Parts: sequence; C-alpha cells; structure tokens
Amino acid sequence: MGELQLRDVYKNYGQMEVIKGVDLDVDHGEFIVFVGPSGCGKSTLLRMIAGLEEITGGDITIDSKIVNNLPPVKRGIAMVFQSYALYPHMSVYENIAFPLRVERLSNDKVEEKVNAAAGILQLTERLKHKPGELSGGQRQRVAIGRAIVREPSVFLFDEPLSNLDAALRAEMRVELAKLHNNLDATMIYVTHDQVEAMTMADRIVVLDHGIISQVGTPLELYHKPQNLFVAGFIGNPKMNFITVTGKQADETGIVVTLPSGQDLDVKVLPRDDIAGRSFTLGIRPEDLTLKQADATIEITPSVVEHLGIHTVTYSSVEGASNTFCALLPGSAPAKVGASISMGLNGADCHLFDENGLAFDRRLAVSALDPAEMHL
Amino acid sequence: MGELQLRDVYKNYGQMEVIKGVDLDVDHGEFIVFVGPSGCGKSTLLRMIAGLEEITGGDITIDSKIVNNLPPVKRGIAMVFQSYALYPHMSVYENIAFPLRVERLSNDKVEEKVNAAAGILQLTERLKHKPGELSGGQRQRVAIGRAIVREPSVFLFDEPLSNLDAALRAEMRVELAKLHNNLDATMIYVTHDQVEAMTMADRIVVLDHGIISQVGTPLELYHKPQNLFVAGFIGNPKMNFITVTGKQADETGIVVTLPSGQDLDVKVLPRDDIAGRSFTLGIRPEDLTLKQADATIEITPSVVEHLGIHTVTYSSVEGASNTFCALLPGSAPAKVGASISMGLNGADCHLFDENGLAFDRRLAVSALDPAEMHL
Amino acid sequence: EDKVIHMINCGDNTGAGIPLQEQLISDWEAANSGYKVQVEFVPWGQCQEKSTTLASAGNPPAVAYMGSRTLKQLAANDLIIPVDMTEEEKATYAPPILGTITANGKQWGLPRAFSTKALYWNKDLFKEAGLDPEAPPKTWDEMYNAAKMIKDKTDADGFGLAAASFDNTMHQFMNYVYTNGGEVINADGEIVFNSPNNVEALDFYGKMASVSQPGPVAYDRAKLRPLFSEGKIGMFISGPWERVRVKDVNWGVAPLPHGPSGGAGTLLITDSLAVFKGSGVEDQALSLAKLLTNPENQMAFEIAEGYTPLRDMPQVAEILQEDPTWKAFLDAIPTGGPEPFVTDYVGLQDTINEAVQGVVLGEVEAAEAVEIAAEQLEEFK
Amino acid sequence: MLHKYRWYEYVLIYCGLAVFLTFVLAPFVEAFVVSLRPLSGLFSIPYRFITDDMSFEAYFSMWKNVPLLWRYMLNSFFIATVVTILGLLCIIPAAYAFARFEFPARNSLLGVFIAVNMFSGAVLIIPLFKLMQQYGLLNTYFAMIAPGTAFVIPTGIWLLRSYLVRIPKELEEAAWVDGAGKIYTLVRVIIPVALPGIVVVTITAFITAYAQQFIYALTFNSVNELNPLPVGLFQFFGRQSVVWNELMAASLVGILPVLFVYVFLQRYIVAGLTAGAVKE
Amino acid sequence: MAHTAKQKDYFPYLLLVPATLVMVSIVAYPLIETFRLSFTNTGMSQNYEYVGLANYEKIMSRRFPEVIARTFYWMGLSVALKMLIGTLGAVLLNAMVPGRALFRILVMPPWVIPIAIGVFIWGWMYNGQFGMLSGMAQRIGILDAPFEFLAYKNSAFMATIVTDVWIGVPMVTLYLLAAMQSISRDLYEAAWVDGASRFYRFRRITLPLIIPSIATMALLSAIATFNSFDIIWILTEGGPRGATTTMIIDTYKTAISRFKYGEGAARTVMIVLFLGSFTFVYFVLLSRLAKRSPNNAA
Ligand SMILES: Nc1ncnc2c1ncn2[C@@H]1O[C@H](COP(=O)(O)OP(=O)(O)OP(=O)(O)O)[C@@H](O)[C@H]1O
Ligand SMILES: Nc1ncnc2c1ncn2[C@@H]1O[C@H](COP(=O)(O)OP(=O)(O)OP(=O)(O)O)[C@@H](O)[C@H]1O
Ligand SMILES: [Mg+2]
Ligand SMILES: [Mg+2]
Repeated sequence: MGELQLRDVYKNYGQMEVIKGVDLDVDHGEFIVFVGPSGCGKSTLLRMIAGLEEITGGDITIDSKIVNNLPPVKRGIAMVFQSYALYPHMSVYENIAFPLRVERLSNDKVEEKVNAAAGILQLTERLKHKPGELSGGQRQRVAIGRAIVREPSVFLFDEPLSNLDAALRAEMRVELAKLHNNLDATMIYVTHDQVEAMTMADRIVVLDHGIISQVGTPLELYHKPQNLFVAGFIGNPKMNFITVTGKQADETGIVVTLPSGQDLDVKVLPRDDIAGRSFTLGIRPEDLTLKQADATIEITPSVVEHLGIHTVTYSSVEGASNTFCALLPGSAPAKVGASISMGLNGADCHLFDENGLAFDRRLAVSALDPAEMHL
Repeated sequence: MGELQLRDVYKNYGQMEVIKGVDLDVDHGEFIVFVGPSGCGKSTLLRMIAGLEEITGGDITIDSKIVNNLPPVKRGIAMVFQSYALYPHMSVYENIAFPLRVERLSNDKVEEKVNAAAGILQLTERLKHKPGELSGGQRQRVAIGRAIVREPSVFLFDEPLSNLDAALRAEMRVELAKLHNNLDATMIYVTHDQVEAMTMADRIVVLDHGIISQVGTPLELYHKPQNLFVAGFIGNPKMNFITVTGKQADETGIVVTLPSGQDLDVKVLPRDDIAGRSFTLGIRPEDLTLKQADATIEITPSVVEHLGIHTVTYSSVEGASNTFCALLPGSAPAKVGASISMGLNGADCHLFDENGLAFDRRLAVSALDPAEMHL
Repeated sequence: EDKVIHMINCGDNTGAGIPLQEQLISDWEAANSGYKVQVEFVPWGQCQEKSTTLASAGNPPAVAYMGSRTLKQLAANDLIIPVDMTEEEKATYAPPILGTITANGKQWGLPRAFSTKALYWNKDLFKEAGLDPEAPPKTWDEMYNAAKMIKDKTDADGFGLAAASFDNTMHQFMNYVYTNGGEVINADGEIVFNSPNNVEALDFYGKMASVSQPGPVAYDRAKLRPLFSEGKIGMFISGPWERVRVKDVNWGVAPLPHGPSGGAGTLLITDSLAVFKGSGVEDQALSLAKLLTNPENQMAFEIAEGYTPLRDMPQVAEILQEDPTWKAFLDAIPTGGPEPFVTDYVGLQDTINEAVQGVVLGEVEAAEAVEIAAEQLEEFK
Repeated sequence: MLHKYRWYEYVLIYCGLAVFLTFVLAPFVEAFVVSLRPLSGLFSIPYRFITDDMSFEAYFSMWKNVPLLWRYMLNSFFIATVVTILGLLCIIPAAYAFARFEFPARNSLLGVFIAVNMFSGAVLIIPLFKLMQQYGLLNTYFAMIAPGTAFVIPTGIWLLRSYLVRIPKELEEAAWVDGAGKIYTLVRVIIPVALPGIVVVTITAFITAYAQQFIYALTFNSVNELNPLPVGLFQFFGRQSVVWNELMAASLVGILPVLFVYVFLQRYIVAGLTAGAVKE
Repeated sequence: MAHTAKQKDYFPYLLLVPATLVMVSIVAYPLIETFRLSFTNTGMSQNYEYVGLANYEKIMSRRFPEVIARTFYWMGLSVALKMLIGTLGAVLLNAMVPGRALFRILVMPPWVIPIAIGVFIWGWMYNGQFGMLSGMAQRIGILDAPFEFLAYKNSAFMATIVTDVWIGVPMVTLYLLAAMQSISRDLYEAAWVDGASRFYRFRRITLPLIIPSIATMALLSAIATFNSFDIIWILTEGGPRGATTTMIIDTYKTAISRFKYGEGAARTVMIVLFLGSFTFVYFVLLSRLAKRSPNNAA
C-alpha cells in the first residue's frame, strides 16, 4: 500500500499542454516533494493524482491499480488544500469527522477516530471551535486531521504552509516531518519553497514547464544538479554562472579557461572534444572562499549585506550572466567598492555544456547521503 | 534637512496604549529600519511621523520644526505603502504625477519631473501602462516614483517588500539600497523581515510592545543585543537559550555552570555578586561548532535538515527553553537519533541576568563595524 | 392676456363629435373676448380622478366631464357649483335623467352623455337550445329558464354575469334592483337597500351565476362581450354601444326582463359637465357648458358620436328608424333609475360589489348580504 | 471532474431548468402569442397556441391606438435615468461617509437609512400626495422622480458602502500624504476606483426606478404626456374593451430596449450581487 | 479613519447632506405628516378638523384585523415560495452544464421589466376562457371546463401570490446564485475527495453556507412583498370580496380611491407599526441565531 506510479502522464487544457509526459515511481512511505517555478504544473499533477483533474494521457497507478477513472474517494488518497478548505460553518470536530460522516460510520466510531486524530494533532482543546476562531497553524492541523481520519495510503499536500508566516512555517515544517515518521504513509507535497523541499523531502521532483527536470534526494539536487535549470533553482542565494572556454580534459576533470584567463580544473567526468567549446561554469555563493584556492576571481561589491552570521556581496563580474553573489562568513572584511579576491576550487564547481546539461561531478558518496557520513 | 526627532512620543487607541514613550534621533541621510514582532507598533509609529495618525503625547520634530499638528503634505515627507496604494485607474505616468497635479504644477514641469523619476527607476518604458499591467517589482518602483517627485527630505516605507516573492524581494532590497545612496535622503523603513533590516539599515530600531528595545547598527544588534528580546528576535535561526548558574566573575568574564555541570567562562564585563544566581546563556546556532571548544553540549537531533549549504539539527537539551538548534556546515555528519557533541566557546556566548538584560560582551571593534575591518 | 378656461374632456379627440364641439367653442370664444378655452383630453381611466384631484388640491379645472354619480360627493365637499337650471331647461330632460344630477334640490351638472341597459341575446343559441329565437325572455324566470336551457343543451353558457371588483358589477346589479321595484336610497334620502325587493334581486343574481359563464367574479362587462361575440354565452345585459361592437353572431336586443316584484326598469347613467368652484371663471365656464349642452348642440353631438339621445327631439325618430336596435334603450328611459347618489361613491360601490360577490360565490345568503350592505351604506348617504 | 455529471443528472438538471424557465418565461411567450393574434382570434375557444391567422398586425395598429407609446417609453427611460442620476448624487457621498469616516451616530444613522427601505412605495403615498399637492408638484415629472429617488437611496448606500469598505484605505492616505484634499480625493481617486461598484449600484437603481414606476405615476400624475410606460399601457384598461393584442404588442415593444440593455449588463448584475450583498 | 482624527470636521456630515435632504423630505416629513393627518378627517376638500382617535376606532372596528392577518399570510406564503423556488433555481443555474450562461440571462426578464407590465400579462394568463393557463390545462386534460383564476377567493389569493413570486424570483435566484458562487470551489473538492455525493455536498456545504444569504434575502423580499401594490391592484383590486385586500391595498383604496386621507393615514400608521415591529423581531431573531452559531467565514 502507498505505492504510486505515473506512466507517461499528459494533461492538456484545451490546446495548452500543461503536463507533458511525466514518469515517476513512488515507494511506500516516501516523502516526495514537487517543486518548480509558478505555473510549471505542480498543482495540476497533484490534482491528477488526487482525481480532481482528468488525465489526458498515460496512466496513474496506486497500489498496482490503475486509477485513471476512479473518483478521488476510491483512490485511497487524502488531500490537504492550500487554503485548507475547512468548512467554515462546522466545528473542528465536524470538520474532522466529515469523511467519516460521508461513510456513515456510527457516532461512536466517529468519536473514537476524531479524538484519536485530535490527540495526535493536539487539537483536543479546540474541537468545539469554528475554523474562523483558529490560528493559521491550528487550521492547518485541522485540515490534516481531516485527511488522517480516512487512513489513506497516500497523502497529498498542495502548498499547505504558504499561508503561514515564516516562524510558523518553520514550526509546522518540523511537525509535518514528525507526522510523516509516525504515520507510515506516502506523502506527496507541492511547494515552491526551497527550504521546505530540502528539509522535508526524501526525494524532490523538480518540474519545469510540465516536464520532470530532475528527481533526486535533496543533496543530490544540491550537489549534482543535472542541468542549468535545477542548478539555478535549487540553492539560495542562487548559483553563480560564468561563461568559460574548454581547454582540455584529463583524468581528474576538465580544464577550463575563466574570463580572466586563469585555468581551472573542474572535477567532473571528462568527455571528448572539449577544447575551444564554450561552457557554463557554476559556483555556489557559499563555495567561494577567502582562502587560498585553485583560482581567483576579483570582485568589487556594489552591495554588501552584513547579516551577522554571513556577509553577502553582490558584484558585476566579467562573463557572469547575472549579479555575482558571494556568501562569506559574518566576519568577512567586505566593503562596497573595495575589491576582494575570491577563491574558487575546481572540486566545488559545476560545469554545464551548451545544452545546459551538467557534466557528472566527482563527489564523495557521503556528500550525497547523510547515512554514509561518519560520526 | 531630513533630520527627525521623536521626543517621548505616545499613542493611545482609546484605552489601549500602543506607543509608550519613544525617543529617537535620526540624522540626515540615515537609513533607519523599524523592526519588531507583529502588533508592536511599527506601523503606528511610522504613520505618526507621516501625519496619518494623531499624536497622543510628545513631539515629533522634522528639520527643527514641530510637526505634531501639520498635515502630511506640510511635513516634507513622502510615504510608500505596503500595498503601494497605486491608483489603479491611472497610468504609471499619472500615478507618479499625482502629487504634482495636486500642487497644480504646469504640464511641462510635471513632465520633466516625472520623466526624471521614471529615468532613475527605469520606468520610462512603462509610463503608459496601468498598475494592473505591471509586475510586483515595477509597481513598487512606481510607488517609489510617486514619493520621489515630491523631493521629500524623509522617505517613509511601510513593509514595501512584503508582497513580493522571495527572489524579487532580494532584488528590490538591493535596488532600494542603491536608491538610498543616490538620493541623499533620510529613509525610515518598517519591516518584520530580519534580513531586510540587517541588510539595509544604517541603524535598526527594535520595537517591543510600543517601547524601543534597542537602537543600533545591524551588527551591534547581532553581536551585542542588550536584552533577551533583541537577542531572540535578531538572528535566524534563533539564538538558543540555556539556563545556567553563576559561579564566579574574573577579569576576562564570568564563569557559569552549564546544566551538564561543565564550567564555561563567558567573555563579558563582570559584575559583582554572581555566584549561585541563575542566568540565561545565549548561543547562536551558527556559533556552535564541531571542533574542539571551551565546553561541549551533547545533542541527539530529533530532526535534521540538510539544506546543502548547511545542515540544521533540532534537539531537546536539558535547561534549554526551546528546541535547541544547531547550524552546521552542509557536510556535517548529523543523523536523527545519533548523538553529537557540540562545542561552544565562551567568546561566542551571550549572558543575560534575571531581568533579561545582557552583560556587556567583550568584542573586537571590527566585529561591529565593517569599516574597521582590514582587507 | 386672455383668461384661460380649463376644460377636461374624457376620452380622446378622435370622436366624430369633437369637431362640432370645437366649432362651438371657437364661436363662444368669439362672443366672449378675453377668454380662451383650453380643452384637455384625458383617457377614461384617470379622467374623473384627475379632475377631483386637481380640485381637492385647490387647482380645479373650470369645467370637466364627470360621472354624474360623483356630483353629490363633489358638492358635499364644496368643490363644484350648482348649474342653476331654469324650469324651462329642466323640462327638456326626462325626469330620470334629471334625477341623476339632482341632489338637495339643486342640479349639479349638465348631462353630456347617457345610457340605459337592455338584454342582448344570441338567436342562434336560442334556436340550438330549442327556444324561440325571436322571443327574448320577458321576466326573470324566463331569462333563467332560457339560460338554463342554453347551458344544458349547447356548448355555451346561458348568461354573461359580471361580478368583478369594478364599478360595473354594481351597475349590473342595479338593473335587477330597478326591474324589481327596489331602491338603494329613497326620495327622503334614507337607505332602503335592505328591502325584500332587493333581497329577491340579489338572490336572483346569485341564481343566475349557476347558469352563467364560470367564474363571474373574474368578469366585468368589458370581458363579457368577447364571450358573447364568440357565442359562448346566450345573453348578457349591456348598453347601446355593444350594438356596433358585437359581431359574428345573430343577436337581438330587448328590454330588461321584469322581476317578480317589479316591472320595466333599467339603470340610467349619465355623465355631466360639472363646473368647479374656485377656478375664477365659474360664470364663463357655466355659460360655455350650457352652450355645449343645449338641446340643438347636444343632439348634433350625439348624432355625430352615436350616443344615446338625451332629449326627445325630432331627430330621435329618424335614428330609430335607421336602426331599430335603439328601441329597447330609448323605450327604457322613462323607467330608468339613477346611480345611487352618495357622498362616497367608491365606498358604495365596494359595499354593493361585496354583497354581490358574496352571493355569487355562495358565501352568504342574499338577505344577510343585503342587511350588512345596508348597514354599511348608512355611512355614505 | 468535480462537475462531471452522469447522464441522469443531466436529464434532471435540464428538466429542472426547463420547468423553472418555463415558469419564468411562459408569460412572455403568452404575451407574444397574444400580440400576434387578431383581436377576434384572441377570443376564440377552445384555446389554441398557434393559429393560422397570426400576424404582426397589432404591432402596426397599436401606434394608432396608443399614439404616445414612444413618449411613454421615453418617459420611462427619462424618469428612471433622472432617478438614477439623482440617486447616485446622494448615494456616492453618503456611502463614502459611511464606509470611511468615524462619526458619532454613524451606525444608527446607517440603520435609519436602511430602515427607511421598509416604507417604500405605497405606504407613503398619502402624505406624499398631500405634500406634492401642497407644493403644486402633482402632474410633473418631478412628482414621479422624487419618490423614486428616495427609494433607491437606501439600497444604493448599502451596496456601495460594502464595496467602498473593501477599497484599501491606503489609497486615500497616499493621496492625503501627497496633499490632495478630501473632495479631490473623492473625485479623482475614490470614484474612479469604485467605478465597478458604482456601475452595479447604477444598474440596480435603474432597475428599481424602471420597474416600480406604476404607483407614483398612477397617483401623482394624470398628464398623459408625462406618463411612464406602465401607466400609459394601463390606459388600455380604461376603454370600453381591452385591445389585448395591441396591449401585449405595446408591452413587448416597450420592454424590449431595457431587456436588450440588461442582456449586455447581466454579468455586472450577478457580479454586483456577489460584491455587495452577500457578506454582511 | 483615513485622515488624522485631529480634524474633527463636519466633512462626513457634509457628505450625508444630499441623501438626508431627500430622505427627510420624501420619507421623514411625510411620515410625520401622516401621523398628524391620522388624527384628522381630511378628505376631498381643503378643510379638515382634528377628530382624535376616531380614525383608529373606525379601522379597528371594521375587519382590519382580518386584513392584517391576510397581509402577513400573503406575505409569508409569497416569501416562502420565492425562497424555495429561488434556491432551487439557483442550484440549477449553478450547475456547470452547457448553456448556463444563456439560462442565467433568461431568468432575468421578470425582474427588469416594469412590474405593471408583467402583471398585465398575468392578468391575461389567468383568464379562464382565453388565457394560457386554463387553456393549456384543458388541452392537457387537467381541467374539463375553463377555470377563472381570479374569480374565487382561494384561487385569486394564490394567483396574486404566484405573480408576485414570478416577479420576485429572478432577483432571489440571482442573489442566491451569487452567494453560491462565492463559496470556494476548494470546499467542494475537499468534500468530493472525502467521497461526499453531490446531494450530500449540497446539504452539508452549500445550504448551510447560503443560509445567511437566504435570511437576508427573505427579509428584503418580505419588505418588498409587504409593500407590493401593483400586482394586486391590477389583477383584482383587492377582490374577490376582499380576499386579496392587503394592508397596502386597503390603505390605497381608502385614501386615494375614496379620498379619505385621514382614515388612510391612520392605516398607514398601523402599517408602519406592524412593518417596523416585524422587521425588528426578525432582526432580533436573526442576531440571536447568529450569536448562537458564530459563523466567521474562514
Ligand atoms: N483550469 C485550467 N484551465 C486552463 N489552464 C489551466 C487551468 N488550471 C491550470 N492551468 C494552467 O496550467 C499551468 C499549470 O498550473 P498549476 O496550477 O499546476 O501551476 P503550479 O505549478 O501549481 O503553480 P503555482 O506555484 O503558481 O501554484 C498554468 O500555466 C496554468 O495557467
Ligand atoms: N485604529 C486602531 N484602533 C485600535 N487599535 C489599533 C489601531 N491600529 C492599530 N492598533 C493596534 O495597535 C497595535 C500596533 O499596531 P501596528 O499596526 O502599529 O503594528 P505593527 O507593528 O505595524 O504590526 P504588523 O507587523 O503586523 O504590521 C496593535 O496591537 C493594533 O491592534
Ligand atoms: Mg499551485
Ligand atoms: Mg504594520
């Protein structure tokens, strides 16, 4: 139970293709997060899984049963809406009990289940209130409560935290993660908040214009983005991109020439026919260092932000497609207008070919899988 | 021009005291940010300066003139609202021209000034559009344009970026900082976003329930919060607080006993009569280290977030008032349930007395003033 | 500046008599320099109400066309002046006609149009029902029997009965009152509505409902003609105007059948020119009204319009010869009774209508209905 | 998906709609059918829906019988238009005051305005009649316009106020900070921004003023040239017989222009109902 | 408030001047005048005298209680039908079926045409011999003889109500439709995900959420219905035998048809009293209800 397959799933709205062939396998108990820019089709895909939108093409399978034409209730899923969709005229109790009432469960059973759910979600005190009297976080919990009582094998969430303020969002994030551990159910979660995606997901699905751009664990996406889109999308501040020229490939990587003329050996799996071609070098702001490194870039910050914990500088750099951002320690001596030498190491850099596809990075396994880390 | 004084300013709404005696001096050209939790009175204070709210007590002086009873237009201020308050039926041009139309300037003059403002804000292309056709960032610039044409000596901003998404917010932050440099005007800026406050302010005013809790540069607030409130409010993730017992004071600081029994010498200006009293020790998540340090705290993370750039752990720790958070490098080997030894150094710690007031920390000047840093 | 004489004329200005009237008016203006007559045509629906309203608002017309039934009420409220007829003038009118404008010993209007009622019957339906098509009923019983025969033997209903909440229901009922020797108010001004004659009349009215078209309460007179024209009712009572309007059926018209306690009778309705008080030109208005209604002018007007002749002038014989269907109406004049003359005409009408409807709907006995009505009428005399 | 119906649900819905719309539209069909029959054909028994003597004759002959039909239609439009304009002149400032300003007795005053709604129409006929009489206003357009205006104001205030409340205050504050006076702000900022709401109020006021002209006109006016459509047509009933086919033809022709206008404005009407009244 | 409270100015009052002027002269003054007139015997002529409570005694003694009861019965039945049909209509129009845009337009005509014209048409429809209702009923075989709807007390009573309902239903329907459309689609989707059937969703979500709108609409249309004049006046003038005489008709007849302003004024005062207390009671009940179940829409 709780397994899900999407096979070549398509969705058109009239002429417009919104989902263009999505394949995905989700195992029981996984926490999957869909991210992507606004309008990329996250909600649509989720709603297709829920049965709220018709499937134009392909198959959706839940627990080995093709559910394309089943109504939501027969799919064994439960959904938590972005707006929570609480019934404003019903008490919290009745809201949570709603799915059970639909099933015509006896009052005793209903009470038992609602109380259990309320217990888990710490809503016992609030059962008599109307949703209008609850705080944002409490409403969210009621919405989850309504999903829990049905004991579905798959939970679907559409940006459930986007209406909350930052502090509450952080708190609820942790609670959701705990809930996932307790419930032993598959969860599919839509968000456009990176931090949510990175912190909660077992695997993240990055959608771009209705196509899956990459699927992987958070750290895979962070360390090994397969293309420019994912590289730019994951990570905050954004990865810096610089146009470089290929020089040669050797055993340990590819040597490229920076706009400043320096050579840098990027630690990626080499390919043939590198010389003279134009690539994009990616370096995350946090991978820039003030220490000695393989190459340097001179920057003259036009804006410096002292955050205490970090100092962030923004500069224009030759060959960079956007403002070049560097994330330095809070104590870093950065001043507007004063040039600094930034070090970058070939091992930290990403390299993308003309099609925006990444060269495979050579990385330690432990970087990708915390389980492999040595304590 | 552009100087502002608040003297013992009060504001009541009926029975409710909202601003309870605020004193503040703002110099010409300063960028002042008001921060504080929701409902603390930031907007009220700003609106009192603008002339939108009556002053219950005290005086507000702008450029040496008491303005308590002047209407906004006579105060030489301009205001940018959270919602931008653009007139939806007027073109960008007419929106920017509005204050000039009110003044009955000739059409030529109006055109000249609007074009100048549009030039600064890169809106020249957009002058014919209606606000509804603009992006969030552009709208924001129109709102600023409307403020600029009046050539005020003080600009007031009430959470101007809160309606924008994260990426755009970061961008506009940088633009606002540039604008401040170009315009040579005083700016007072309300936000509840810490990053905005830290990055843009010359000085930050932290408000707490209608009282100024602390005024200082961003780094002063970060490194030398004067009380528990400011310490907890500034910095993200929040500072961890642990109850400790005073042991002795010496030249270099105060020695306290951690709940684990270890002693830690906190580098603060000592006071008398320390022994046996109960204090609160503050340590920022980012100041915890995996390396050797003055003392250690054992944590067993219940939640671990791998953000790539950082790894954040949450644990329960004896004596800590809340979940204990540690911000570790992205490569840190943290796993849920596996205990880690965290190092903390007395030089990084904060200490607060029973009243929540901070002991003065011994810090290098350069930590507080980037200008003093040696490049 | 000429003084204006405001005259309100009901109806529209398309009638064939209007040019005659206009000619007379300009003659009068020529004879009375300094005065200008301004004629306003107001549709029937609002005509009388408008004049009354203007008068009670203190801005009366000089002269207006009013139903004679309102004269007493207007006089009682001091809104009109008496028309001061000489004995000679009075003598030109048949007594029942004079009766419609006389209250408290004075005449209050100059009759301008008038009507009596008669019984129209459908000869084809009579024949179909086995009745003699050329022998209209002479008594109530005959009328009822004929109606019953028609109802039983043909597709049509026997009789067209009006009982809607309009003035005309009372008018219909008054025909029965007058053919049964009844009265509403006697010569001494007492309410005598609760006479046995009237009980009998009302009872009979209710009885006719059983042989009439379904739902008489939804019908006023105007709705009956289409039924008659369609051959859906065998008989109905109405005025002379139906003569030119009823089409497509083979009809005859006869005097109203007599009631058991009475004889020949009919309701005689006149409309008059009334001279309002307070217009400032009362004398001139009166002189104009008299000019328009003097025997010659009035007769010419009636011939042009096709109205019933008010006075027995030589021309009447010609009319009768030309169209014998006039006979039943003209013959009835001397037997005619007026609309009851009261100070609250609408009140009277409502009271009587209610009695009629009560009986037609079978809700009350005639005797009781008449008693209640009589009591209420006390208020209006 | 949510609104995917099974076949029997379609049948049910369409049957329901058919019954509902039949109820709503049958009178118009009847009126049309009647208008097509010659007068003699009208009173034919038994009832037949379609007859072969149908023609548009009445649509031509009615102009002779009701020569003033154009005039009545124009009067109706004129009265409703003036009522709407006067109404708006009262409604806009009042709604603005109730939506935006704190002043003593604000709520009770609003309550009084709304309560006035109850005494609309016929209740005040008598005193109004006396009043008009006193000031010689009977039989003028004014006599029909004034009461109409009074009775569109409360609803108008109510609708527009709830619209104005939702316009951000900051718009006015921004104008105030920029030195604009209150009238200037009202005219240059509030009214243009509230235009959609004003459109709704205008439409509602017009409907009310247009649909409810009967009693005032019947009572306060007896000058035929000033009569609005319903009273003009009511005159058909004052005749010796009612020319039903022409009455129906005239009615249909008379209401056609408004119907046409409303078809185009219907989305504003529905939107306006949502905007104004639902919450509260 | 928008501007600093310091400016304790008369501006808001200034804004209220036009509306207040109109209301005072067209409503308030006449109301007071009515009250005064109700103690006089004002009639057709210009002169009148004060007669104390005579007018009130007169109306009390003459079947007035019956008129009051009938008025409320007529109003209650009409409003109930409007709400019922309006709700059903709104549900039907809310269905996402092809043609719904057209249907929404088609419900409007009775609302936007002059009431009197609609009533003329109904007057014809109710005709037993030639009208559509009786005619069609005979054709279908429901009736075997023409039926005059306006000829009998009960049928005339119902006929006037049906016409009133016909005129009122479009507004109610569109209003409730608007209310239904303002319910978030999410709620329905959530219920659907939970397996609720269409009917169940209507019963547990739509209906409870539009109840406040129904209540508001019921009050508004009760007031309109109470004041409804044209319909009855044109169809029956209050007959047969007073079966459709409501307070408004009764008052109009007395004052305008019979020129008894004083007596009519007393009736008007009674109407104001009854209508006022009706509305008051309704409001009190409504706010009680609202208090018992706080319905702060989320
Ligand atoms: N009912 C619809 N009809 C037509 N187009 C639609 C419909 N629903 C969504 N779309 C389009 O499909 C695309 C994907 O929409 P979707 O809501 O799935 O985006 P999303 O990724 O959830 O975005 P967001 O982060 O803004 O919620 C968008 O371009 C949207 O405009
Ligand atoms: N018009 C008012 N009447 C009564 N109380 C008010 C009014 N305006 C604000 N307050 C109260 O004054 C306090 C301060 O409000 P203010 O808007 O200044 O807070 P804030 O710091 O701007 O909060 P936020 O970050 O949420 O905008 C709040 O408790 C608020 O409830
Ligand atoms: Mg979405
Ligand atoms: Mg604020």
